[in-house]
Formats: sequence, C-alpha cells, structure tokens
Amino acid sequence: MKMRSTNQIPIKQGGSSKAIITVSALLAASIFSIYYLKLSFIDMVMGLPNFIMFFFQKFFPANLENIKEYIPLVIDTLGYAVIATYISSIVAFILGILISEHTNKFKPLRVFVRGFISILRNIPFIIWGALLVYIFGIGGIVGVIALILVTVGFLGKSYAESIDEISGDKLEALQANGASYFQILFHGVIPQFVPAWINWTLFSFEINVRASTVIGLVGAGGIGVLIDTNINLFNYGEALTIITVIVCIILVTEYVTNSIRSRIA
Amino acid sequence: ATTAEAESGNGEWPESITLVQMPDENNPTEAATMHTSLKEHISEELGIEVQEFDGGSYAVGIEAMAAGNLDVMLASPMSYYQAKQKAGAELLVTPVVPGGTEYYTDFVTQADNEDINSLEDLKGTNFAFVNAASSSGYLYPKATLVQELDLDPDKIEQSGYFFENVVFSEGHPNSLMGVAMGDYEAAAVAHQVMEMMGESDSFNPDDIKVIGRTSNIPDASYIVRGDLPEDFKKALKDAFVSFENEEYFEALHGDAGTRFEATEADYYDPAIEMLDTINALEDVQE
Amino acid sequence: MERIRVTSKGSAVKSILTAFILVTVFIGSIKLVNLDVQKFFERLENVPAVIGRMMVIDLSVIPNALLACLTSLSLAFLTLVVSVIIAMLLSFLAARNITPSNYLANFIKAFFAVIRSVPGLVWGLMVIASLGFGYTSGFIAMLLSSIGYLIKLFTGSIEEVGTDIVEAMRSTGASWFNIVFHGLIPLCITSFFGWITVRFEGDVAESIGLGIIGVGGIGLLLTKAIGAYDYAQTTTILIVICLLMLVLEFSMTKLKTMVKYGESR
Amino acid sequence: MEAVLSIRDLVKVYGKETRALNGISLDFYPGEFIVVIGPSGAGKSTFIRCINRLVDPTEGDIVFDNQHMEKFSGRKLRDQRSKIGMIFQHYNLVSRTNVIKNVLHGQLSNTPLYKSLLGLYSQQDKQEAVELLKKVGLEDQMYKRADALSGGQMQRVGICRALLQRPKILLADEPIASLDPVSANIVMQQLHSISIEKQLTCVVNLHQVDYAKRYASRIIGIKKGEVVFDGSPAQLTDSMVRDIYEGKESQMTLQNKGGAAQAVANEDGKVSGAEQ
Amino acid sequence: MEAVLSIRDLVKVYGKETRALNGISLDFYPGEFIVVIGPSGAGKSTFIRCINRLVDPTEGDIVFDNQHMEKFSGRKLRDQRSKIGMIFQHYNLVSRTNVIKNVLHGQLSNTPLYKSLLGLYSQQDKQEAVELLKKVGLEDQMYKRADALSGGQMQRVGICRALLQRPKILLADEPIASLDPVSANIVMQQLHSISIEKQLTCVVNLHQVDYAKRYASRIIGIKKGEVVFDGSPAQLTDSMVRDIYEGKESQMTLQNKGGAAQAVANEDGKVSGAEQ
Ligand SMILES: Nc1ncnc2c1ncn2[C@@H]1O[C@H](COP(=O)(O)OP(=O)(O)OP(=O)(O)O)[C@@H](O)[C@H]1O
Ligand SMILES: Nc1ncnc2c1ncn2[C@@H]1O[C@H](COP(=O)(O)OP(=O)(O)OP(=O)(O)O)[C@@H](O)[C@H]1O
Ligand SMILES: [Mg+2]
Ligand SMILES: [Mg+2]
Repeated sequence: MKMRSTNQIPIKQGGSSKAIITVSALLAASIFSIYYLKLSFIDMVMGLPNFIMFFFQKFFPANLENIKEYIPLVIDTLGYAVIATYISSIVAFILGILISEHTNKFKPLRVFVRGFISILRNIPFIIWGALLVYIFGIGGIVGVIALILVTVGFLGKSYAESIDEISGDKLEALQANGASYFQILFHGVIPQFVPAWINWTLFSFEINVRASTVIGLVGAGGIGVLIDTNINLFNYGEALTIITVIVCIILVTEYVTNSIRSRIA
Repeated sequence: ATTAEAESGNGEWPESITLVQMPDENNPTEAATMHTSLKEHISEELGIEVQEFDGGSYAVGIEAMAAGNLDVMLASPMSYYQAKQKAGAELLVTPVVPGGTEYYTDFVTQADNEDINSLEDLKGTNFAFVNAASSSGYLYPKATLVQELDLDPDKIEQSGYFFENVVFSEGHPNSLMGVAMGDYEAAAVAHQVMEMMGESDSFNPDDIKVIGRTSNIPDASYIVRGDLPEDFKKALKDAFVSFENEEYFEALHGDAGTRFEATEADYYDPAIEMLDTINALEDVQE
Repeated sequence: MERIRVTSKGSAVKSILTAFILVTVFIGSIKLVNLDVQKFFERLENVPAVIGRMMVIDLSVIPNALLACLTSLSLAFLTLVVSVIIAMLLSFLAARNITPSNYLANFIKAFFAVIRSVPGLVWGLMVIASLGFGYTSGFIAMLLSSIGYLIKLFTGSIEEVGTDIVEAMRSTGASWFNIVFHGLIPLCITSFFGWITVRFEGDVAESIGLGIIGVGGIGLLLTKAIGAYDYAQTTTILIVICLLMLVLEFSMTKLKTMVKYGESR
Repeated sequence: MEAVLSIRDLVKVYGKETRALNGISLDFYPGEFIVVIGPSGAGKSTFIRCINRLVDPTEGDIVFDNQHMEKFSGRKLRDQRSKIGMIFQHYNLVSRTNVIKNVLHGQLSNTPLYKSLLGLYSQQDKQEAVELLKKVGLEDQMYKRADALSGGQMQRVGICRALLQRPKILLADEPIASLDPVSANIVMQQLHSISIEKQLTCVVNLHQVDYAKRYASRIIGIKKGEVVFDGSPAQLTDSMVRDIYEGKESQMTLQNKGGAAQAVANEDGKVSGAEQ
Repeated sequence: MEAVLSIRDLVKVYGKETRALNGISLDFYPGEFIVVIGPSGAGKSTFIRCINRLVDPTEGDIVFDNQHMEKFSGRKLRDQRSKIGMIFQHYNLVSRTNVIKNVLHGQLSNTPLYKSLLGLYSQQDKQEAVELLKKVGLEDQMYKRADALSGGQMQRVGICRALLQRPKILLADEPIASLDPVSANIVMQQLHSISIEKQLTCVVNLHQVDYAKRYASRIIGIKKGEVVFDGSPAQLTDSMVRDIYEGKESQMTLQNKGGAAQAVANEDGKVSGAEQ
C-alpha cells in the first residue's frame, strides 16, 4: 500500500512553524520582562514565610469592637452596589449588543462602541474620580456614577463575549421566520443569554461591593474606604474585620450565583 | 525588625540602603530623574549601593521600615511618631528653604455665606475633613478647633456635638470642590492645595472664603531606621547635607538655595504635643 | 373561548414576583442612599467647563510616558503570562461541567473570591513588608488578584460551552487532562483571548494603582501629574495609555477572529 | 401557471474556493412538492438556504412572489422571509424557551414586539399552535423547555413553527433525519397534504430516495452544485439514482468497491420495493 | 458463549418523574450486530448512554467485560470506556480542531499527555487514522477544520474516531441519520463487516426499520422504556413493527388516523421490499 512508503504522517498541514514562532516570541518577551524589571524569583520564595507571618501576626485577632458601627455602612455599600449594578447592567447590555457581531452587523458602530468601552476601562479611576468631583461635587450621585464607570466597561465586554458564544443557529431560525431585529433579540438572544447574564451581573455586583473603596474617594459613603483609613492608622484588627465583612458579602454573592446558575442552566 | 537587629548588632555598615520618597504636592513628573542625582550622590559618599523608590502610603513605608526593608524615608510629624513607635525611627535631615516655607491648613466656606466668618460660626454646620489618617486634612485642623474653642477631642465627629454633621471627603480637592459647590458648608483644606488648584484654574478662588487657619505644620523630614550603626547614620546625614545640586532643589523646592540640614531630635516635639491634645497618639502602640 | 396560556401555570406569577422584588430592591436602594437626582441634572452644566479644562496636551512628557509604559507593560505582561497559566489549570478544576470534584470546585471559587476581595493596599502592605520595595513585590501583588479575576472569567466561559464535547471525549476513555487539552481548550480559546485582553488592561490599570506601594511605571507618572494639577500632562499620559490599549484591544480581536474562523488547520 | 419561485444561475462560493453551487436555474410552481436529493456535500443545504437568504448567494437571481429576493434587506427581506417557512436539520429551537413559545415564534413577524414580549399572541395564533402541536402528538409537552425533548420531539416542534407561519413556500432541510419511521411518514404526509390542500410549494432535502419517490411530485438531483436530474419520480430510474450518488462511490476505497456497488444495488432494491 | 455485556434491571429516571428506562435486562454476545428500534422518546438514546455511563443509571447492573460498570469511577471508568466506542447523533466533534486530530482523539486514553499535546501519536495510530479516513472517503479533508465539513462528512469523522479506539463494543446513536443512502449503506456495511471480522459487538440505534432488518443479527424493540421485542430480523413481523411504533400512532390526531395506518402499511411494504 501507498501508506507504507510515507512513514511520516503529519497531523497538521503547513508544519508547526507558526506555533513555534508564537511560543518563542512569548518566551522572549517574558525573559526580556524579567530581565528588564530585575525580578528575583528567589526573593519571592524566601519572602513567602514572612508574608504569611506578617498576615497572622499583624491582622489577628480581628477587632470586633466597632462592628455595630459598620452596619449602616454595609447597608450603604450594598445600596450603592445594587443601584450601580442595575443601571450598569442595562447600559452594558445595550453596549454589549452593539459590540457583538451576532447582533450588530454595522461594523463602524461596533468598532466605535468597542473603543468607547475600552476607554471606559482604561482611564484609571482616580481620573474619573477627579473629573466627577469637579463636575458634580461630592455625594451619592458621584459615587453611583463612579461605580457605573467601573462596571460598564467590564460588563459590556463580558456581555458581548457571551452573546458571541450563543450560536448563530437559533438566531437563524428566527431570521428565517421573518422576525424583526428586536424580536430576534428578545426571543432568541435573551433567553439563551440568561445564564451568562446572571453570572456576569452578579460578578459585577461583587465588583461594585469591592469598589466601595474607590467610591469613598469621591466622598460617597460605604465601608471599603475604612480599610485604607484603618491601615493608615495601623488598626489592622479593625481592617481585618471590615475585610471579613466584605468577603462575606462576596461569598454570599458567589454562592447565590452558583446556585441560581445550576438551577436555571 | 528581626533582620535589622541582626545586621546592626556588630555595628557593621549595611551593603545597600533603600530610600523612599513619599507623595508630596511638589514632586513634579521630572522628579524621578531628579531623585537619581540625590541617590548617586549618597551612593558615592557612602560607597554603598542606594536604591530609591517612590512610595505612596506612609503605612506601607513604616511597616517596610519595621521589617528592615526600608532605611530612609520622607515623613510628616505624625508618621515620624508612628515610625518611631513601630520601627524605632530617628529624624535625619530636613530640606530648608532660605525664606522659610509655611505649610498650614485653611478653614474655608462659600464666599457668599454671610453666617460663617470665624471658627466659632462653624458650630452647627456640615463640615468636611479629609480622612481620619491625614495630618493636614484632619489632625491639625481638629487640634486647632480643640485648642481654640475648647472642645472635647473625642466628640468632635459626633453629629450635634459641635458640628451638625461631619464627613470625610477622602481628598483635599474633594473638600474644596464640595464647599465650592455647596455640598458642605465648610471644610479644612491644605493651603498649598488651594493655591495649586487656583493656579491650574480648577476652581474659582472667588467662590471661597477663608475663615481661619491652623498653626504652621513643620516641614517633612527624612527619617532613618534607628538600629543602623551610629557612625553610619552620621555618615548618611553628612552625605545629605553635602548635597548641593541646585537644579535638584530648584525643581523640587522651587528655590535653588534650599539645602538639607540636620534635624534636631526635638524638631517635631511641638507638633507631636499638639497631636497628643486630641488623643491622636493613643492608638499608636508598638 | 378557551384561553390558551403561553407559559406554564404559575410561571407568570413567578415572573411578576421576580420583577416586583427586583424593582422593590432598586427603589429601596435609591431611598436608602439618598440620591439627589435633581442636583445631578443641575450640575450637568459644569461638564463643558471641566472637559474644556482637560483639553490641553503637553507633548514633552511623551518620551517619559513611553518609557514608563514599557515598564508597566512588561510588568503587566509578565503577570499575565504567569497568571494565565495558573488560572487556566485552576479554572478547569473549578468549572462545574468538568471539575473532578464539586468540593474542590467550590473551594477554588470561594478561595479566589476571598483573594479578589482583599484590597490592593493590603496586598501591597503585606508584600512590601516581606519582600521590600521593587518590581518583585509589584509582580506578586498583581499576580494574586490577576489569578483571582481570570479564574472567575475562565470558569464562566468553560461552563458556557457545550457539554457534548466533554461527553464524546469521555466516551473514548480520555483522561481529564486529555479532555481539557484536546477538547475544551480548542473550544474556549477564543473567549479566553477576550478575557486575557480584559485582564491585561486590568493589570495595566492595577499597576497604575500600585504607585501606592512604590511600583513605578506609567501609573506613578500619572499620579504625579494629577497631584500637581497638571492637566496637560495628565491628558497626554491618558491619551498614550488609551491609544496603547486600543491597539491592544483591536489586535487581540483580530487575533481572535483569526483563531475562530482561521485557516482550517 | 406562474412560478412562485424562480431561480436563475445561482452560484455560491464559500471562502475562496469551495463552489457549493455552480449555476442552478429552476422554476417552482404552486402546489409542487419538490424533493431535492444528492450526495453529502453536494450543496443541498446551501441551495435551500440561499432561497430565503440565510446564505447570501454569490451570483444569480432569486425571484420569489414576483420580487427579487437577492435585492432586499431590512423590513422588506423580513416580510419576504415571513412568507417562507423553514424546517432545520438541527431543529434550531431556542432551547431555554418552552415548546409553545417556540412554535409561536412562527408568528413573530405579524406580532408587534410589545405583544410578543408579553406573550399576547392573537387567540387565533395560539389556537392554531396548540392544534399543530396536537397534530404531531406533543400536546403534553407544551410547557416543557425545548431542551428537555428528545431529538424527534424537537424536530416536530420545528415543523409546527414553520407551519404556523402559514407560508407560501416551505423549505425543509432533512426534516425527518431524526424521526422514527412512523413519525417520519406522518410528517411527510402532513407536509404533503398541506402542500396539496393550500397549494403550498414545498422544497424538501432528503437522503432517503424511497421517501422522495413516495411523496415528491417532482425530484431534483443535485451533484457538485449542479442540477443533474429534474423530473417526476417515475422518471428517476435506478441508473439515474446510481448516477446522482456515483461520485461518492468512487471516493470510497478500492477495497470497498464491491461493497459500495452492492449497497447501491440494495438501495435500488429497496427503492423499487417501496414503489410496489 | 459468555456475554460481553450483560444488563440487569436497568432503570433511569430523569428529574422526578420521567422514567426513560423502566427495567431493562439484556445480554449481548461477541460479534452480535444489534439494532435498537423504537418510537421517538422511547429511551433508546438513554439506554445506549447508560452503557458507557454518560448517563448514570438510577438502578440496575451493567456488567461489561466481567466488570460492573456502574461501580467504577476515575481511571478505572476511563479504562472501561476506552474499550467502548461511541458514535453520536450530532457528531460531537471538536469544531476548531482538524479532522485527523479529531479522529486521533480516539486514541487519547492510550497516549501519554505530553505526546498527545505535541501531536506525537504513534505511527501505527496515525496510519490507522489515515486508513479509516480513506475508507470513508475523507482523505482530502484530513486537514480541514471539523466545522468546515458538511453534516454527512462530520458524521463519518465521528465514526472513524470511534473505530480508532479499537473497541470491544461499539455504541452508535442514529449514526446514519444525516447520511445519504450510499454513504449510509457503506457505513452500515463497514460497521457490519468490522463486527464480523473482529467479533465486535455493535449496538446501534436506528429509525429505519429497513436498515435494521438488512444489517442486524438481532433486533431489540424498545417502547416506553421497556423491551417489547428481542429477536432475529426474521422474527420481526409487520404486525410486530406496527406494535412497536403503535403508541405514536394513537398519539396522532384522529383526523390523521387513516393516514398513519396507511403510513405504517407503507413502511412495512418498504421493509418487505428491502427484504427481497
Ligand atoms: N460555512 C461553510 N464554509 C465553508 N464551506 C462550507 C460551509 N458550509 C458548507 N460548506 C461546503 O460546501 C459544500 C456544500 O455543503 P452543504 O452543506 O450544502 O452540503 P449538503 O448537500 O447539505 O450535505 P449533507 O447532505 O451532508 O448535509 C460542502 O463541500 C461543504 O464542505
Ligand atoms: N436530560 C434530560 N432531562 C429530562 N428528560 C429527558 C432528558 N433526556 C431525555 N429525556 C426524556 O427521556 C425520554 C427518553 O428520551 P431519549 O432521548 O432516550 O429518547 P429516544 O428514544 O432516543 O428518542 P429519539 O428517537 O427521538 O432520539 C424522553 O421522554 C425525553 O423527553
Ligand atoms: Mg445538508
Ligand atoms: Mg435519541
């Protein structure tokens, strides 16, 4: 048989030169970075015990004295997070639809929106904070806007990714029915999108809870900013308490996310 | 501070030291290159390696000093006190500008607010401090209020005691904008921040009225880890004092005549006493 | 005439109830944090003035900015490479449809939820106290949260892709690693690309925040420009950052489409 | 009689090289029941999907209902599409939505958005949907989610959806591939009788020559993107069938040559059997 | 002869109520070619998927190769599974990977991870993969990505993947649903001849009774999760077939009753035709 003579059977065509080039480029860039930044992996390993020691020596025991005073702050934090999550999930959904190829065939708009939310993500929060304070002064509204800015950039991208994942098949059937753009959107895209939507939205809630540190920086209430203050005052025990409170909120969110997702998947 | 003790026990000089600059309103973008000249100078004088970083948080710096990872840093009176308690820090040198500089905090309100004209009038207002850990934005103005109006330092933040309500704006510019736009009736804002924001047109100085000020806050000083060998600290001090790069001082302190001068051990004492009157030092234990 | 329902019995009640709860929570939150919407609209008139003030540039800072960008980018890149490798492994352990053990999956998810919720300052403090100042510390501080984020993002994507591939490969007796490397990675790789870009931006943004713990780069430069109220420099640095990130975003999108529809080999 | 659908020189090129359709010209008349047969990869699916523009043809004219399909877009295209029902090989249901809603999707183009969102389809539509579901034996699964159905059940939902459109022409891409023979026959018969009853033109891709012969009023053979047969079932001789599928045969290994020939013979045997 | 696979009292309940399998007991012997038929929703897919534990049975024993499948997990389960080939109704290929790699996935369980990652499958495996692909006429598509193939082509890749496992038993869930008759015949014939050649037990779900009769050495009829027929093709009489699919018929609307009966009659006609 012919097979016998060709003893090499490649399992892909065109050789693997592309993969080799990619891998070596990545490797070269990594080595350059390590060299350029003078990273020391020995230091990292050596520092590990100190790192753990520091945590247990300084932060423990947690200081629960003021825990009652945190309750209104926790509620504030949750309030801001809820409002910001609602608004940004709506805004981000619209943007997400405009970014996804499946739902927006008009390329220039796609590129524009993609660039827009990329800028939202890439301008650091301190800048947004300064801008917002100069425009709106100080207070809750600024806090909410700040949170929305933090979230929309991320959420818009996440939504778009998930909408892209929803296969074109189902949309095709509705298309063939003569359904309008919005009908395809509401009857085809959205039902399929629900699990991902819940996942990302609750993740953005988590981001918003965590971001209560930054909204403090524009003068809105919330508990996160107390972590920085307490650390700067060397009250590690109290900082640990606040971190624990935030961690609990986030773990509950994570738990809710997972259980809703496994129920409706 | 375990490693530090081991190092200093036999009085040997360290092989390298780490110097950390702290955020300072007058650090321009070129500061990175400027600081390099200081670093090189010290390195030459002492014959050891000097590493120089820009820090952002006093707490991080002080913990790093306590852990022996940082040797010299720029500090305010409060952070010096904390560093002394936590890491046994000592004062080293202070940059002294020929004409003398004045750092202080203003109490401000809206220009058209007829009701508030002095510190007493602040009673019953909505007032903004910067942040509970800030010297110029909280500790000094609070001490001023306590001393001048004879208030109980532990109750100032309570609503209805003196102020109607107290908020922490988390930034001098935030406080200033909050007052300019009428979100608060009054606030304590570092004078220097006001000047800089005015120069950059960030707000209209006509919107704001100054109704009082704190006493002068001493200049920030370099502090050094206390458990280094005495002769090393001495040599380090000399190295700073002998630094005469005029470009450097012009860029950083706005006056080519500025020089580092050795800091007296009691330089910060008045300031620290003042902090003590508002019980700010209680929490800082070893 | 008999009424024909479109949804099963009780599901309408359920939807109304859900909607009601969602709206109540939203309104409750707004009441709670005292949003002054009127003030917001009044102050919108400040927008042109503030934006106008930002509209200046200072080209002299560009060389410095580019150099600092190189530093930030190499730090972000290195963090990314390491965290992508670690996060990939862990996220396959944590994804519901492929995890070897649900307990392990939940543990990983919860553990990194905790890691994500510890603020940057706390990491910075602990890392610097144990490792000292420098890029090594910056690397570690960024690595942890970067892994935390990527795991969340990756597991989301893995859980979204079809289980039929897992099924087919399982039925050949393929091991867990085989299913992951030969089945899921080729399937998920495009969405991973998307997340990697998001996280690269996140790492760059974080390296900006790391100015606090003495890590240089574009972040420090920016922080100083802001601190000095130098709008021209701030705007210029921002433009540099945004341009850089836009280039990155679009080249990654390009790469993604190449992998997705790419040459059939 | 005037053609409902008239196709001229249809060409579809995928990517740079794959010529899936290579110049197809056909006229379809009202009430015709057309079955398209051809080997795997011949371009049957592509052909059917070009008709309602799910695939954009590279060249050629498609005149449906006196209008040039290939020129439309937006609202006009949707209106045209709503007159063309389609049944998919892989059902293409919205898997997280229940059965009756999936069927009602067939009437989306005639229902304002807000009504469809609130589930306010017209009573007539709902009634018809329920009747269609009953017809295919799914009345018990009406409120189940589409992804909890077996393959065959899903396909029947897809058929109901297409019929609810009350289309002028019905396209079907291997509609009975996953059905058991009884269901398959019933579905084909329903399509057939609807086609006669309402003078509805049906274009159905099939792999089963016997079904094609049994139900079609006209059979079209496609091979390598070209029409190689167009005529009544009676005209489709055994040698014709062999011809249509021939390319495949020679693709098979030599070793299997005998087997393949045998298979085609069997096939023919079966076909003629079904003809009895 | 000893049974390769022996199933006792197999029950599968989905959710709380759907009893997909309702106590099935069967023994399969080496070299048997078993075709499972039954109406849509009868539980055929569920049955086949229980054998290699893609679906975990609710109750019952599955003894394969003298070992209790239902007790295994981890490495042991994988070893068992690697001896069971499976062909899926919807192909289940890794769409972004090329054809030959998809086929080689069949040998993953015998290839160390680092080798498979570097593409270092054994020469023998690669050779066999190429030969299998040639057999089904796909040698030209070897380096195409799986998602660029037509339905029929994909299915053939899936079959190659299963055969490359060199399994002891081969499960197939409607393997020819999307194939044209010639390919379908060739595939069935290949499965059939491999089954004889290697004494390989094949369990195939089919909807086409004629194919079942032509190829099976034994036919099993499943209805509502229970075995209602088990015997040689010759024993499967026309009335038996009607019986198996009967439930369906009565599910159809009365209006179609005549049509359905007619359909079954046709079906039988066809079957006997194929038998000739
Ligand atoms: N999206 C696509 N991109 C590239 N090539 C494609 C695409 N879809 C189909 N093809 C190719 O076009 C040709 C015709 O495919 P088509 O699906 O129309 O065949 P078919 O007759 O429906 O086959 P089957 O009976 O297997 O479904 C095939 O060679 C196929 O590989
Ligand atoms: N994942 C699932 N969850 C709930 N019910 C299911 C699930 N899979 C199948 N069923 C139900 O179990 C029954 C048997 O389904 P199965 O897929 O085994 O039928 P089948 O005989 O293969 O049908 P077909 O010929 O249409 O493929 C059906 O009533 C179906 O609705
Ligand atoms: Mg097709
Ligand atoms: Mg099935």
